[in-house]
Amino acid sequence: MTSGIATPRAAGTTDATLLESARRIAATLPDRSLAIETAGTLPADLVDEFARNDLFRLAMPVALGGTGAAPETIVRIVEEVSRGDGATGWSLLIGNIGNAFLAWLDPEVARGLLADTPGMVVAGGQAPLGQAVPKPDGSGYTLTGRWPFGSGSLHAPWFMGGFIVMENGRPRTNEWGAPVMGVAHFPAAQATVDDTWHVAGLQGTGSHDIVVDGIDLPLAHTSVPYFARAPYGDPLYRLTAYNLLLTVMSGFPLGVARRALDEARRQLADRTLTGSGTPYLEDPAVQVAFLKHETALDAARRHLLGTLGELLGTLAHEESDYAERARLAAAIIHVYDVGRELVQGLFRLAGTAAALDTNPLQRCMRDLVAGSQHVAFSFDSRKRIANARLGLQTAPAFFGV
Amino acid sequence: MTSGIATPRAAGTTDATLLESARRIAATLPDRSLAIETAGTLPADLVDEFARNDLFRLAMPVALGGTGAAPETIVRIVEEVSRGDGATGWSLLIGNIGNAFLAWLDPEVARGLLADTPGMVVAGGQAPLGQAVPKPDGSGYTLTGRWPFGSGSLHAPWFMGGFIVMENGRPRTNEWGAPVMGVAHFPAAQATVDDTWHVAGLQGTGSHDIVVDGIDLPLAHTSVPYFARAPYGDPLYRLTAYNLLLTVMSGFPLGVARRALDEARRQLADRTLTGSGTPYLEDPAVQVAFLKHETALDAARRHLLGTLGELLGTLAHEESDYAERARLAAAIIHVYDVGRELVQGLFRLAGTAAALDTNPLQRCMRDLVAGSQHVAFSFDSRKRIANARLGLQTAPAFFGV
Amino acid sequence: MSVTALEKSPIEEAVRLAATLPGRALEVESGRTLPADLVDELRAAGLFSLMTPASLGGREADPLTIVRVVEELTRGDAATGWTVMIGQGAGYLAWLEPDVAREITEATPRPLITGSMAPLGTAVDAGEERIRLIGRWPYTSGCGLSDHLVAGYRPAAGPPRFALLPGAAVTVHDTWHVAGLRGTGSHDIEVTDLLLPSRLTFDPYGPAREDGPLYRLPYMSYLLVAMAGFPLGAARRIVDEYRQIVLGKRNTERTLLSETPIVQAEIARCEATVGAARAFVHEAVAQVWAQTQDGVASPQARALLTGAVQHAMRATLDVADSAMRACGASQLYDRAPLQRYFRDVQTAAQHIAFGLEAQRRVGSVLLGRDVPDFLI
Amino acid sequence: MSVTALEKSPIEEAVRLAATLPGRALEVESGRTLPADLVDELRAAGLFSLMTPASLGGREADPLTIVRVVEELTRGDAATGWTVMIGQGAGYLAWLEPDVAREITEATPRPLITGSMAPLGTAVDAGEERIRLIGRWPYTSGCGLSDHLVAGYRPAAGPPRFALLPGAAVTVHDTWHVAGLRGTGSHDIEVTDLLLPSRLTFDPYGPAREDGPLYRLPYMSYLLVAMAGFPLGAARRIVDEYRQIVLGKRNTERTLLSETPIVQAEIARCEATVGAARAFVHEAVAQVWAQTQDGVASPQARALLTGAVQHAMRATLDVADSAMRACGASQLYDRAPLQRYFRDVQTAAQHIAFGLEAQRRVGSVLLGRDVPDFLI
Repeated sequence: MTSGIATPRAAGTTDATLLESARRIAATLPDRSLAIETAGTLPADLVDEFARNDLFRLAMPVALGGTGAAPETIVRIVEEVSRGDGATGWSLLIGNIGNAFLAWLDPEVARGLLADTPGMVVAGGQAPLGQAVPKPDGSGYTLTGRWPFGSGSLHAPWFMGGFIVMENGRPRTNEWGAPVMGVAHFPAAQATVDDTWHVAGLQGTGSHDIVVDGIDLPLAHTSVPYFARAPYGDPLYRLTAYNLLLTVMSGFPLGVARRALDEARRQLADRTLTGSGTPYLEDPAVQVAFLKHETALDAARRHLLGTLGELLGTLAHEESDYAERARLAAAIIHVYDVGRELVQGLFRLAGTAAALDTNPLQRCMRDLVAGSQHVAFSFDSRKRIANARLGLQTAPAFFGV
Repeated sequence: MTSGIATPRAAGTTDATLLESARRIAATLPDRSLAIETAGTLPADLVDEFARNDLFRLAMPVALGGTGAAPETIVRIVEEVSRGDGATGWSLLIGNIGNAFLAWLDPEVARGLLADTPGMVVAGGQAPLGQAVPKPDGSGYTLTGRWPFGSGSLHAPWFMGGFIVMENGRPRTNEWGAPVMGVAHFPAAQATVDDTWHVAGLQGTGSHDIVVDGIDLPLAHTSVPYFARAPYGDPLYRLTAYNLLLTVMSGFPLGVARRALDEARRQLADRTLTGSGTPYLEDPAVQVAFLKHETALDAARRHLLGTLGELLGTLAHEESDYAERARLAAAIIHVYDVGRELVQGLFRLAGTAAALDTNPLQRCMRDLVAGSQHVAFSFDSRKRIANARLGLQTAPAFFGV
Repeated sequence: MSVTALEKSPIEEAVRLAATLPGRALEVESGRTLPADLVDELRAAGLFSLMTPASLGGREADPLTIVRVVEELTRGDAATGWTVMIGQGAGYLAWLEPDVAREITEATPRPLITGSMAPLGTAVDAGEERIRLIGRWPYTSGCGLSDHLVAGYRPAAGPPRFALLPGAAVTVHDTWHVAGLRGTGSHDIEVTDLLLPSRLTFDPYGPAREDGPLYRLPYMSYLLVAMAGFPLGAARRIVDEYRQIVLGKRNTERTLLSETPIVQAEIARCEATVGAARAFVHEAVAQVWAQTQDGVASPQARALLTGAVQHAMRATLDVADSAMRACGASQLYDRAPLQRYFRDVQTAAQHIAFGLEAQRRVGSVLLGRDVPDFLI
Repeated sequence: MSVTALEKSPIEEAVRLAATLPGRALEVESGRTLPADLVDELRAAGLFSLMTPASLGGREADPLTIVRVVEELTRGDAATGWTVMIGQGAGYLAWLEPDVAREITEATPRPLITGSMAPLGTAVDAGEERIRLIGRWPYTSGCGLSDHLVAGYRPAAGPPRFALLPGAAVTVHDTWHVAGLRGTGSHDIEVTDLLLPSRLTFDPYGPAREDGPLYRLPYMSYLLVAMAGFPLGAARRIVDEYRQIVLGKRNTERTLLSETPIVQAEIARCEATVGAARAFVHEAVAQVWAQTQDGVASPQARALLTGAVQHAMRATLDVADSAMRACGASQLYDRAPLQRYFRDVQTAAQHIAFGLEAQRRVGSVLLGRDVPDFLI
């Protein structure tokens, strides 16, 4: 993990090299899936390898040592790795999101943290589940909180967690009466990882609860990434934090669904119908289902990449309204929906054999269902995005587009 | 109808002009939909206007007087007109498909027909529902047949119809034991139009049965468009007849579905929930449904246009295998599927008011459901396309990709 | 009209008449309302009097019988089934004072009463126990056939009430130009400044004057009992047509559709979908009816009844779509019953009883939340 | 083991034991099979003897009772319900000669018998009325618990038969590493060169030696009666969990999920979906059973039973997915029953009884096509 990337050499890395590294690593993953799942976390050698190849620095601003990879490249890297193993793809994307949120800290502070922490990966979440009590001297807060779903908690040297500012035992409110919120960064050493991640899907991501109890939180280690963009010119940072987060997440369903197609095609070519003895793959119902899922996935993928490119293009020279920005979130939700339907449908076709853990189709199903349980795809997130799309949103929404 | 396009001036028309004409005409259509539906056919002035603006010559080879419009432009023109009125869009696309099949005649014969028939529009179908008995002197056939779904039968000066060659009262077979088939072209004056088009959807397309009883069919007026490509270099003619036909059809669901979105958005903003009094458009379930349908349509559209462009690009310098060509057909089937779901879903949301014929949402639903009943979207078509996609097709299929 | 005694059971009569309906469907549709002789036959068979009190010469049938009758007729022709279902308005005579109700049935035995429940009328007190009513009601199925019409209105004060309007006092506006249920003549009706005796008005949410258990069904359950047979009959007919088509039609490869695996699986799915919807409606109706014998059915049981009917309508849309998708372009013609049913059920499903709010109310009740009693 | 008389009805026993199961689900799952004390309790309650002939001390229960028992247990814990369903192999004692069967139950009263129907064994005649059997069968739920196992095999000549294998003669290969139904211990079993008396083999497609109507159920119907309760119990529990979660959980806007319109409509839809599936299974089982009283149920009735059970499984998958989508990331944990049921039903639905060919066979029969009798 301390693999000598203290000096950022990232900016010299081309997109092609990054993608090539991702493909190389991905090729090793199918054979390791069961072991990764059993270990319950990303193995240390893979953490190292991602770090060595700058794959945790994809979404960071170049000014902080990011690779400057094109946003589309980030999607494709996450897709490739997720195609190799879903949990590994998830660990990768979450690590990149964690590091991207360093961009909302003061640049000098962020640079300091990165300089002090060679293999920086930030784990944790933005949901305001912590309580920050201001110190009398104004230098910061005392922070207490528990954040579930801390993917990467077992390898990240720094954590983050959303919080509410408390005042006299109650949330401090802003001028609109809403609680004052922020995101805290703190060293993993100050926190406890509570072993809660016993799950069916994405088991290999070590997404335990992160817990802190009354730690010191300097002001400098807090940020407010909910509404304002981070002060960097990289294409990715033209996006709101929410769209940025979703973009980094979007390669996951693409890769897992593609893997499911690969697996199903292979398995269904081998298996025969008991009655007729013909391969499943020659059965009309199977074929029609295949055509439907493959085309829906292709369409969703193309739409995502096209929408991302268009929005970034627009934002390069003008502001964009909520309705336009919501297109990207909608396209990413769509990718998750299509992927989820695909893995469930193909799993169903593959019969009893797919019940076994050794069958990758079954893992694809569990992993993608688990990923799509993320709050970003809940009814209320969808409603928020729809509101923006329909032109009914007129003010910034908490974690809106 | 005889609007002086005997001299092809089409090639001088730019895509932008064609699209502009389509938009201008489309803008007049919403007010005419009920009348078009009641008349049961495309009104003569619209036939004229399409002809005057070269809009029936979109898909013909330039060498025969076609406009040379880019395939994507054809899709967009059909989309725009279908957004104005579904039946009109369908009449337009069918007229263009009819004219495109002139490309499989001997070029001199086709040029002759076009020179003799100023406002050429060909109606009819390729299904081999006619019987052609060879004349003893080898000069041609005696043709008898009935072809249903003859969209444009009331305005087309020429018809076409698929046939089987008969020999001693039975189909003549080729070296593989399959019936010998072809497509006949014959003047409308030699045929009867049997008034059968009493339907719920696409009522305004005049898709009656075309009937001939023992007419003379010169060899020169027959073609075999099932397997071989037509001998023209236009981008559209890089496609198989089947992919060409589907491409011209593909703007229809895009336009009708877009119209349904427009209408639903307008109507649901006006209507309020009885209980809460809030506009339907602010209801979470409505919003989430909207987001889903709009995104699925956007994705399907983008995928169609992208796939079309890619395939044409590949075919410009190399042959493409069945699996690659099947992508285009799959993308077009997907557009119809997504469109059908969209119009049914939005119709459902719009409540009792949508039951009335005056409500365009209801017509969108009927028209798009009717269009998607086309044999190109049947289970066996899908199976054929899937077979090709899966690499299981090894020989040309009747009307395959 | 002379009235003969009702000898056969309503179900027998429904089965008998339903057998004649497929042959008349195009006539019903093109006439945009039920033909007069069919109305006469239905009336003579007591099928517009299923919910009319026995004391007034009606059938006062039990709910399962009502469901079966509407189901059978709808299976014969959806527009006819719908008209008969809406045409049970004479059941509301049970809410009038007995002598007032008797006046009506003496003047017109077994009256055909339809109407519109939406409280779109407004009334002022006109003195001398009369109201002055003005209003326009859309979607009033069978309005042109009706002896009387029930119409919702808001009085000067208090909650909405229903008025029983003489057919002759009502103007019918020819508005029913539609894709589905064309034969139901569901036009707008209007009265302008109608003077009506107050005794011809009533509170449909309150207790009836008749004491049969049928009239103890709360407002919504009473309506749902009448509606429940519609989706069941339509779904049954759709699957019947589906079967017939796939047994006779070949695909482009000349294979009978019934021999193709996708269609076989879809037929199995559709039969089960329809069978399950029907079994659940019957169970839910039976439960409400059982609870009604000793009082008023629980909100839970009533919500399940509504949920069962909504589920049946979804099931019907589902099988209609499956059938259309499988059966291809040959089903586009008006002469194809499948196509008519597709339009009919698409239209029927737009009824407010199947709308967003109606579905949520069922969920609210099942989740133990408070919902105003008259909405359950 | 000592055997006490069975005093309570199987349904009472199932309800009693089911109440203890939610608290043991993690134990069942992590143990990868039912714990011994639970097996003992189920056996003592006669719940592994539902289909065992009364003449052999079994329950010989009627099909609706069998469905209810499996439903109740599955509602308590899906792996337990599944194990009990598969663990009704002692019913096949009805196909052995009575004295042979009695030998078995005298040695082990109310035996627990599971097995695998797939004809994956092969046998040769070993002389002296014995066969020599070799074979390996996958997915044999509860194999580690069984006194005997039923296994399909192909004899040297003729159609497949079943053999009754002594538990001790069978090797269990630990292969059941899965996402769902983990607690069913559905490992591979194997015998290599087992010498078995021919009297311990039988033709499960032919007539039973017992003459109770339960044993007149044709091969597939007999199996489907045992399976039918599983999806019903799982679906019921899933919707119960769904309700509990939405009544307690808030979305990011701090609104209770049960107060949001989408969830309300989904709950209504799911309750109706589950209710309809259940009502139809019960109706179909009752119809097959009624026809069985006088002989053998018709292929149509049997196909509807199969169709009803397949429909119930689809309904179960549907509500499980709806629940997961609505309830969010908090349901990812193994401790969340909803999540376990989601995995369990996804796995159960992979059973061949719900596969493509099984669905098509139902459609084929309903379309009047010929299907080999033993497949219906």
